[in-house]
Amino acid sequence: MKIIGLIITFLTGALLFYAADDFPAWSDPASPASTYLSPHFIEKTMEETSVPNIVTAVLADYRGFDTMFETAVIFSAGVVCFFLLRISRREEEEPETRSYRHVLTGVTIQLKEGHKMPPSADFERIDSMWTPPDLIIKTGCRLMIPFVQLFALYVIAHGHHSPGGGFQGGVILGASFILLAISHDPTTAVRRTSEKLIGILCAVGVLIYAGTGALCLLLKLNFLDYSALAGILHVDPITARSHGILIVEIGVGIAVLATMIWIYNNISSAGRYRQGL
Amino acid sequence: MIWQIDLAILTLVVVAAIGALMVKDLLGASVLFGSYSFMMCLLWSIMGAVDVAFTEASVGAGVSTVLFVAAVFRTTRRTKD
Amino acid sequence: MSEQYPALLVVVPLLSALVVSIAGWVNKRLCFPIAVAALGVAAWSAVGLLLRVLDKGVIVYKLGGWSPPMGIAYYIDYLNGLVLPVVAIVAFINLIANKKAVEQQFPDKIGPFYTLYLLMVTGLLGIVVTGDAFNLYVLLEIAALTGYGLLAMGEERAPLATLNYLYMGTIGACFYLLGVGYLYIVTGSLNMVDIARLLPPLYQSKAVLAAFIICMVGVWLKMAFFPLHAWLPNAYTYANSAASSLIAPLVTKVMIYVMIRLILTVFTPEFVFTTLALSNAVVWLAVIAIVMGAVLALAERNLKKMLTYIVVAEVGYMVGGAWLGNRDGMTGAILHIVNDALMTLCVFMVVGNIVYKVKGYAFEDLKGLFRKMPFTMGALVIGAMSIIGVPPTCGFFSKWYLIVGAISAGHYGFMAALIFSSMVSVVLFFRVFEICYFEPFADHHGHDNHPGGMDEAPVSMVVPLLIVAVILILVGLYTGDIVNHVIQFAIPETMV
Amino acid sequence: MTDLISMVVAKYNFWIYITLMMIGLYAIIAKNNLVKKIVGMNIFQTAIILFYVSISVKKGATIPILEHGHGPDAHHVVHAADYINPLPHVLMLTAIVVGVATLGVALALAIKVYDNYGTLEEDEILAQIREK
Repeated sequence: MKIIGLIITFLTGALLFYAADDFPAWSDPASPASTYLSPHFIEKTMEETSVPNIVTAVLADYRGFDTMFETAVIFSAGVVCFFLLRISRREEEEPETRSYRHVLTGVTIQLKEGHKMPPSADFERIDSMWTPPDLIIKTGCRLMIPFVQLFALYVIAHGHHSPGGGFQGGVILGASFILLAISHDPTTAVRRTSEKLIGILCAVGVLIYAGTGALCLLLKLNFLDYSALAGILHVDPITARSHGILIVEIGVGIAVLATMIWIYNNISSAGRYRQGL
Repeated sequence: MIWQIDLAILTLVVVAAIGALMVKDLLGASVLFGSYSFMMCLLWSIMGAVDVAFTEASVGAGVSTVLFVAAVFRTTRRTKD
Repeated sequence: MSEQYPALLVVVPLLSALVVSIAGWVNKRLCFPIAVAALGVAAWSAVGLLLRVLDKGVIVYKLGGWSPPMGIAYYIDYLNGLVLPVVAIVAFINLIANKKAVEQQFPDKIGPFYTLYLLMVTGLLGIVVTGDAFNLYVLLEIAALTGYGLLAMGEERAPLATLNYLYMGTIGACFYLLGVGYLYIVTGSLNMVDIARLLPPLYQSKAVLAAFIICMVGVWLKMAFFPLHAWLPNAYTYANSAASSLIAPLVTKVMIYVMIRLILTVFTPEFVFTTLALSNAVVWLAVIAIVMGAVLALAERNLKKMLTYIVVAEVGYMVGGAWLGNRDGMTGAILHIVNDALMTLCVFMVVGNIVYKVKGYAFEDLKGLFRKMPFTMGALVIGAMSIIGVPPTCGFFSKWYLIVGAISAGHYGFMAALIFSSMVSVVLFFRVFEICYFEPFADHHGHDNHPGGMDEAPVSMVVPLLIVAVILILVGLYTGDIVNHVIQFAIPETMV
Repeated sequence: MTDLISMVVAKYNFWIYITLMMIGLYAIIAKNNLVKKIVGMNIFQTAIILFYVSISVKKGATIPILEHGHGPDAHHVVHAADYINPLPHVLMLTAIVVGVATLGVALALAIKVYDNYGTLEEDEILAQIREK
């Protein structure tokens, strides 16, 4: 297998080296890629969409259809992880001993097979491999998380003027929840963002995006033609495009936030949702 | 663009990539992969692709690495190659 | 509303996938009706589009209102006008037929299953309808990712087989992306029609040659064309039946559509068949694909795996036909996309019914099935006749065009391979029929009350299957119309 | 010799991308461990992203965010030569997202494989399958 791999790799490499010979010189301003489509984007973006960050404008407007499917890709990854890994309560095999933790004191107890703790707010069920989270890490992360989230919201909201946008902001926001799950334990994180909420938020995020597009369709323009929203938002069509981009960026942010948490929860607990990383 | 930094990072990218594949420990591989992603992110920000670099910093070096570590935690660190 | 059909076609399944996903958390029983309604609308718009294309010619739909090289546009011409209804209808019929099987296999995960199903159909329809090279990549990944999810839920070996598929599929998609990058660096455009306009002065460029080869290898990986087919049989065999009867008919066929689209529209036949001298070599590869597929199918003692090798052989038919470089071969290849999607659907649905009732698909599970499941086996006979190429069924006609194409290209090896594969198919299916007909039903599961009696799959599974069987014959009878009114215009006139 | 050096220097980004791609491709094909293959797959994808980003670079140009003000000079003329080509960046944002989505699915599958066989080494898994 190693030899076959080497042969294939070198064949591919040789083909690519051979072809790279014909490329226009690197960073050449006169290359076709820099002279054919991009000047239009650079020069016209401001007057056509009034968004200074050209990448955001092209991402969410000129090629907004790609981005909608990009969001759908991440959504489907979340659904696939859930579909593959999540173990429903019925299928789960019972361990011999059940472990419980007293929430206030952190004392853990184990009960032999067949014994169940009556449901109570003071005790919660944990895995046998549970370790108490470290106080310093816990406090440190608790202090960091609000700032991380604030930054994430800034990134989403300021995507028109600076690098960033719905996707990056959504990932950072999702990362803050993942940080919570790592520093405390997944049960704490799941209690704050329940599985059902996450699952629905994923779909809602993409739905905001696709729904905006469909709304344009209902307003008698083409799919994702945000200028159709001018009538609803009471602005001129150019500003409507800028607002349309913001709306879909928020949708992307919600979808990505929820999906990142969803994927992490499923992978780190292998679908059991009790204990993880 | 400062070519010395550029060259240094390009070398580090290749080193990190090879390291991630050579190291005989999956946790080490995931951490090296995180550093590879971060080097890549620096490279792109040098090239002026700020949005791409930002995304790679949050996705590649951030969430991907966490996902790797989580998966390794759920499976095993052992690897033969 | 009819000018919005191109958007509806893709957007309705996408929106409904999201709604189904939410409905899965609220009330599981809502999922199936929403999915059926959505795919119904999609199938309706696909047929509507085909009729509009027949009526008015090529349709261009600008997404976001931006005109083509700037924004993304949909181009619907005769080629994808024909493939779209096939994809939509196959997905629709399979959805209805598998309601019971899905409830049996994933009682807890009905919502996610239908979500993935709809997203997969969205991806496939989008691949077929789009006119933008990069948009195609994104949709390719949607179809692939959801496909991995659907295929991995199956037997014990399914996750490993799917993981191998994932590696190969990712390499394939990345190669395609790389090829598009090469085209972008030399032309500066991503729109297929625009690239085709800019390419002719660059035909001698090494970068264009490399772009073409890389794109082709990527697409071949995805369609499991012979030396790159290793992932397919296991991935399809161990999957659950509802997923494999969606994915086996559609994914490989849609990838063949992509290949034909790249040859006909992006790189143009002049470049592929005149400037490059590759076509002979590729046809020989196709010959090996057909022969190897047939031989490997012979070695299997397992109905579903045997069928997956037949899929590999059929990919060889279409690649070979498309690369013969003449009109008849291309006609045969395009016609075979339609026919093969339908007949693969038919046989895989039969397997689905058998799995539903007998819980197995090895040859020893099939004993006495003619008595037990007469309608299902009747459909298998028609499907098998179509795969073999017996006249009233559609498989005969596409094979006829392929053979005519092979003769006029002077490629007798390909012709011999086609005939050889037909003969092997005869052996394959009669071996199955023999077991099903003559050997008595083996009661090895021990919970069957009427060993000799009829125990057919539920009506909701049998009726769609019989409809597919009838469609197989109808398409065969109307082949002349399809070729004269649609396919003839799909192939550029420069190709003779 | 100077020709060769100048050629290498002129396009060294392309050489690096090809090297990384070869590393990734080799890892997917030849590595035995399933997670290592996933690492290789990601390196392969990032290499292609590097290629696209390299296309976008333009000498003497700055990042593709327009300078803008709200004062009297708010509507100054924008010259295409002053800004880097934004289109590849857009495409690659999408590709990065696709990459992380694929990564998530691949890791989920790897966990499922581990649950079934108790190992991530391909040869050990195949040996287990053969035994059955």
